[in-house]
Amino acid sequence: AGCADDPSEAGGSSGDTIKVGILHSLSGTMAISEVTVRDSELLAIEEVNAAGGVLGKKLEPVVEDGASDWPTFAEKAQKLINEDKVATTFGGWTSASRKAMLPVFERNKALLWYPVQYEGLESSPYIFYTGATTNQQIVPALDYLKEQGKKSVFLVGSDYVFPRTANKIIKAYAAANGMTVVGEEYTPLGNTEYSTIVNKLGQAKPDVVFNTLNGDSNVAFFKQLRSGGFTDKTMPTVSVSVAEEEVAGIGPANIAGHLVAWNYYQTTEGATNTKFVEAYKAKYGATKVTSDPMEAGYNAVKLWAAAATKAGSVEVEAVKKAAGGIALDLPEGKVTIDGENQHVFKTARIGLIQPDGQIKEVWNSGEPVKPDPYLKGYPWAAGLSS
Amino acid sequence: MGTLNQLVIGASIGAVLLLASLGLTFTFGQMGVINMAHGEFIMAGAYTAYVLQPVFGSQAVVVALPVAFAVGGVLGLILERLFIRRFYGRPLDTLLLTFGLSLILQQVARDIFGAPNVQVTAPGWLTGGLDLGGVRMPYNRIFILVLAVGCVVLISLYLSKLKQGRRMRAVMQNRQLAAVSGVATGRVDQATFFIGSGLAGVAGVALTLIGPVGPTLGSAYIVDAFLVVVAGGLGQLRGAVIAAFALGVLNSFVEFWTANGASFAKVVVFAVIIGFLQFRPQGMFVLRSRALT
Amino acid sequence: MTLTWSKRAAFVAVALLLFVAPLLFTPFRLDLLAKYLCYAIVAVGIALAWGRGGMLTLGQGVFFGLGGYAMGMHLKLVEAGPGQLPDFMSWSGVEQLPLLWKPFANPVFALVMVVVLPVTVALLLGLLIFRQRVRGAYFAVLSQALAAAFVILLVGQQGLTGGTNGLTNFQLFFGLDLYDDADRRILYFVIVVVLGLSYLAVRQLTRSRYGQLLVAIRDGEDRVRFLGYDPALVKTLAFAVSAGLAGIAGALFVPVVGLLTPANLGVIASLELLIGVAIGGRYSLAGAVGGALLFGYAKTIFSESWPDGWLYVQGALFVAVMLWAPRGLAGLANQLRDAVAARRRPPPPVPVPVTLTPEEVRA
Amino acid sequence: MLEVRDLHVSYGRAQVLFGVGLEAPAASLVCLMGRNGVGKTTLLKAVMGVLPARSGTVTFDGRDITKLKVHERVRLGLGYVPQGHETFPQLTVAENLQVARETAGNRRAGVVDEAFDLFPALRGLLKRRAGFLSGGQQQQLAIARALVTEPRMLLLDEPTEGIQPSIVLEIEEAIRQLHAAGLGILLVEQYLELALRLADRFVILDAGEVVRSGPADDLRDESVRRLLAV
Amino acid sequence: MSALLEVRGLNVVFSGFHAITDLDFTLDHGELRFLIGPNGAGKTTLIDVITGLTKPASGTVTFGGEALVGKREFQIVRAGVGRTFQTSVVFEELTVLDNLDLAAGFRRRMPALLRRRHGVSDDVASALDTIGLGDLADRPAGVLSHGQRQWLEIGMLVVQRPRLLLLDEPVAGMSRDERERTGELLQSVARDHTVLVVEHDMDFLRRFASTVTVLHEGRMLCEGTVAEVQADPRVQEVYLGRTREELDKEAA
Ligand SMILES: Nc1ncnc2c1ncn2[C@@H]1O[C@H](COP(=O)(O)OP(=O)(O)OP(=O)(O)O)[C@@H](O)[C@H]1O
Ligand SMILES: Nc1ncnc2c1ncn2[C@@H]1O[C@H](COP(=O)(O)OP(=O)(O)OP(=O)(O)O)[C@@H](O)[C@H]1O
Ligand SMILES: NC(N)=O
Ligand SMILES: [Mg+2]
Ligand SMILES: [Mg+2]
Repeated sequence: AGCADDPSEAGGSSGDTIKVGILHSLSGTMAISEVTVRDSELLAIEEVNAAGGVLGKKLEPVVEDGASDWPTFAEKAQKLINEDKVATTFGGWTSASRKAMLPVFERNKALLWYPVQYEGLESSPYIFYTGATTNQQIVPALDYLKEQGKKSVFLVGSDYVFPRTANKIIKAYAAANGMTVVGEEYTPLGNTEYSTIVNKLGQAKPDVVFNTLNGDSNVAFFKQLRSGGFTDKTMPTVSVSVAEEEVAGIGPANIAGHLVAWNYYQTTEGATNTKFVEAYKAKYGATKVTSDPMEAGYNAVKLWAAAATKAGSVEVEAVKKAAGGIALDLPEGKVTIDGENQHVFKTARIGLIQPDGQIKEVWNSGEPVKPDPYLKGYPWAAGLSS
Repeated sequence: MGTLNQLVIGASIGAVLLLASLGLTFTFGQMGVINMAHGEFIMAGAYTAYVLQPVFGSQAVVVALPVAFAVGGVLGLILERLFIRRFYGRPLDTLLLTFGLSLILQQVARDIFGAPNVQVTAPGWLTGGLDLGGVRMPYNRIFILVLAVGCVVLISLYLSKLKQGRRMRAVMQNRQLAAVSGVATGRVDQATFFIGSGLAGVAGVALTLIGPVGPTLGSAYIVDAFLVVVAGGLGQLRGAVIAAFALGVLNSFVEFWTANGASFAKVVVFAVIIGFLQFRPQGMFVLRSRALT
Repeated sequence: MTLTWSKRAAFVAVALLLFVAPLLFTPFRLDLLAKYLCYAIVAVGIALAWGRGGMLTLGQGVFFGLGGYAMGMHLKLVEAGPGQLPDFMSWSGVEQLPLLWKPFANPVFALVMVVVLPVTVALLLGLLIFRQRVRGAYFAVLSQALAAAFVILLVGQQGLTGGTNGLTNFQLFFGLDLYDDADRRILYFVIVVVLGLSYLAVRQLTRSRYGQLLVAIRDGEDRVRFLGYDPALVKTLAFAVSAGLAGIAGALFVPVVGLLTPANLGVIASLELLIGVAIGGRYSLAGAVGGALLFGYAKTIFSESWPDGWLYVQGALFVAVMLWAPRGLAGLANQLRDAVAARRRPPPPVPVPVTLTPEEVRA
Repeated sequence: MLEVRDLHVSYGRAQVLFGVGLEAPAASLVCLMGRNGVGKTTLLKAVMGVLPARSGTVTFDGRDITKLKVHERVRLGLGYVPQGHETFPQLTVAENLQVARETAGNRRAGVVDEAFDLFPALRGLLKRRAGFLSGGQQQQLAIARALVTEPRMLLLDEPTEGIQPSIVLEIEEAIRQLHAAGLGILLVEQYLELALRLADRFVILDAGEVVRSGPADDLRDESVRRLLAV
Repeated sequence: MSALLEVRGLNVVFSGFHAITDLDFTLDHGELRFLIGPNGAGKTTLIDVITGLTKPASGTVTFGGEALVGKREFQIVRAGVGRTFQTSVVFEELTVLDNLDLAAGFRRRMPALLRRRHGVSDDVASALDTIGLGDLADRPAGVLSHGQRQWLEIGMLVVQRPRLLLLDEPVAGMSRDERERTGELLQSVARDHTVLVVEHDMDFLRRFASTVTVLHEGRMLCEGTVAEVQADPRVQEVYLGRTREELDKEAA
């Protein structure tokens, strides 16, 4: 048996196609979110192929199901690398799945493109992060809240690494910026009973709730917040994992008027986005919506294709080297890869949920923010990345 | 004030648990079928409300109650006819069988309705809540509570007053004797499974008011639902009612008094149940018999 | 006599096959096989507790996890190096190594705990539960709730357990380099040997008088009481043995898979451990082992070749097995023999020994 | 009325009945005899449809009922008291009887009272759960349950087992009366004397085959009795 | 001091129903005692109390100087009390032989338990012979008929060598010859054991009993020889009924 099968040699480009891996949860609790990302990645691949492919070869997606189960993500990643010899992989949503895949990619010196906003404090040489890191989403959101005069914050999150780390950052920010954290609650992923937390919110009466719940739980949380008698006026919230897709599931009536923080909305202006939304609806149905993680997944495919083209090879080290500085016009605007930490420059956007389920931008950072996963540029965050 | 509120919240959590587990007192409690697909019948009920929405608008939830009962019931009936009837007396085998079916049903839902959550709009009269001097009970929770109590009343009437109910209990206790007493056991099995599964459908409609509607909706409730039925004493309606509300209140208080409570509450509830079974090994309500096993 | 002969031959054949497997498989496939073999070790225990003792444990993942975490904690500490914190602790804001972790730096302690932790929990739980004559469906549901509660506990203590991420990222396993394929092959052989020993030990147990006692308790617990035995004790013992095996399997799983998360021991994972046994045949140890391997393999293959719809296939597999081979594949042979014996008409449903009568479910 | 022809029955691989034939004319009382384990219970179960017949036919009232479901046979008029005091353990005594009365098609309210006349002890137990009754009480209930279905032909599998002597006498009397009133009876009974007093005809099974049958008087024959000895 | 079993002031109440009331009952060493009484008199309940299956509301049960109430079932068996059940329960998956072996084995220590059964111990072999199931020794007990199961149960009891045997209707469902054989077996067992038999079969009683205790509605009705008891009008009234001869006489 060959332990010499260095995937970078095979490079997934044998024959006249290039295999690329797509690894998301198609079953289990996370399927709700991740299936749409897979769809947008497949759309991007289709577009790349229509434009002639990469280095004259068509991309051939190999889709695997991570099944909302982190070890399965690791196993399937290994399979894509060792058996299918894919040139690169696009995949993951939860940070837990990324943490599970990370050693696999590092050990095999293979590439992963991870498309979801996350908690930062990480920079693997074998991962490209096309979603926001904290200084492109959470920190701007906090700045915005501070500007709005919000003084007390209640933290509600799912119980795993992203919300816990995000909240750690929020607490550090609050301490340095004269805000107080009046409560912090975690519920298991998939939890759907929020009446007690709603009761606690009612007692704590915070100026704003910072919501890092992920997946299904958001639906239950907002429905129960609403029927608990709270509106966007009496209990404003800002969410960092609620996008158009989730709004549809929650029911716009239950969440309209609340804030979210992302880098992209379906309503984001620009010809590229109009084309993206149209193409997506044409492929998957007119009632479908697009969202930030979907866009980031779409971007990932485009960015990798550009890097490989520039490198003249799909070989991992070559792509990595070529990637730095690549800038594309993508649905959210101009996106540039930061060669140093393999994150991308992204424009931060605060949005207000509309009664029709769309999200209206109410603030943006003006220009793409340089990614700073370790928050080195923020003095208040000095103690965080120990 | 918070404490009083928690009592109300506990009752409403209890009502949800009860509704989710009522059907199991039939299929599990009476028939001994460990139906892991029960959760998927709940899901089917929820999607029924979703499907009716374009026609009935926000009143879909009300229209959906009887329809979901029928949908759940028919699904259950199909399951019973095709599979379960070969498995009476082998509850543990039904567990594996129905687990397989629940995987399939989830995937079916995903293929029909898509993986993302859908939403069901609550009727206007269910938004808002009742303020009882600072204690707030959302109308939709009151609705669920009333629904659960209504179902319990109907079921207990069925079981104790109607000959169909008596027949059902007879079949479950001694199938062969029931047959030689002239009971068409197959028909009774179908009726029992229909009702149990139908109740799951009703529960599904109610759950659309408070939580997500997606392919995995049911699996979120299944473990708790079984726990309620067991803690109540299998097949004991009274026990299930008490167990559901006790667990609901316990849950809400643990969650209230501990930081990071939601995680902790389940653990405490489990410990309490183990402790409780030390005193009452066969659930809250015990059906003893002199027979040896 | 011939039967034992052919069985022995089969055992040898399977053992040989397992030993030449590294020559046949790519390292990736060999890893998968090693993982299935870990499940097979659990299956041996389940066949004892469930097949023989009638204890349908829907929470076997808990013991798997206890063993796995004991091992994982040790490996994590080795990884971090002396005096250092495991990676997830630093990102969870833990600044000092928790007391609970300290002894696991010692490899001997960790190895002992791999068995002692699950066995102790099983003993305690078994005595509490079986003494109260909780059995059948009650036991099944309780053990399922145990798995659910355990997962939530682990997830809720991120600083201590890694939360839902679990423990990931190990390179060294008692001197073996887990990034090296040759070393991984050694690990594979270790697992094969452990499985073989487990199989033989449990086989001896089931054939002993104790094994018969266990079957007797399964079929008539109250009656056994009146024969002068304490069924609670007998059952607890079998339960503890199965827990110990699950613990060992969990400990081996960690280096093979390279991570351990609460999802590996939750309700679904526990059910899947059981389903392998059901597919193979719970009344036969060899069947249970085969079933676990087959189930693991099937799950991988289905999900690889049909990622969008593999749940259909997997679900259909359970249904088919339960419908046509209720005693598992191992029982299928007997069923076929019966069918041939009754040439003219399909035989009446074979009275399958039930672990539970409907009566028992209620009473 | 009841006719069994060339009946073969097996449990899985183990065949128990090998071509049994039997005839119970209307209003006759046939006693089915044989040592332990020869297949008496098996035969009754096959007649009721509780066990499937591998081959052979069962005819009732000139109608082939071999393929009918159990409850259909009951509704045609077959009644059965299984061996070993079978009841619905969690139902009360009253409910036990009610279930049988409601399902057999007949709605005559008097049947339950008639059963109580035969077993007056049951009256005082109406509200008790059957599973808590003593063995003999359960057996009384079991017979009453079968009578309430108003059969035209009654299959009794060791009905007096576990019942106190005075009530055994009453059961004997009741069987005599029911028989006199035209009820056909197929009786499995270990008390030879009782059988002798009641039966018109007898059938002796051995190892799953009929080895002897004839009028009741033949039972006094020594060669017949030897068939029953161990 | 020769009493082996002493029941004093026993009361058993099931949710308000008094199954046994103020019962005093004594068994001496080596006795073969019959216990009769109407259906529901409390005979099985008395055995249930002695063997720990039912907890009494009040009263004591002393066996060889040891108090039994409050002990767990298997401890009572270990103290030397064995019983059969009105409805026989055998282990259907185990062979007849293994059923007997299991019954014989409760005194074995763990190491012996963990070994396989090799051969057949003398006790088991003789019990197998006694109960006449030699042909079926290697068949699973599940295939036994009703009567065969009764035999197996008696065999399982005998191999346990208890000091006190409690038999609940051991000959129900047996043919006359089999009853005869069982009676003889009981007599031989009673030579070195104490035996309490519950039976409704009066022929059997007349043939094998010496002392008889009669229970009625949870109380002791009378105690005496078979003849005494049979002659007692109260016993005739509540239990025996009028025999055929008497009825015939009456009719005449
Ligand atoms: N479930 C079963 N599986 C296999 N064999 C069985 C089963 N039940 C009964 N048998 C076998 O069938 C034969 C006939 O049993 P059956 O119960 O009909 O006897 P019986 O004549 O009624 O005896 P008894 O007088 O003891 O009640 C017995 O030898 C028994 O071994
Ligand atoms: N667990 C119980 N709950 C309620 N009543 C019970 C219970 N056990 C026994 N009884 C009642 O107690 C009385 C005595 O029952 P027991 O079984 O001791 O009678 P028995 O003398 O053995 O009668 P038989 O000769 O019919 O076997 C009966 O009336 C019975 O219904
Ligand atoms: N990165 C997240 N949302 O888990
Ligand atoms: Mg019989
Ligand atoms: Mg009795």
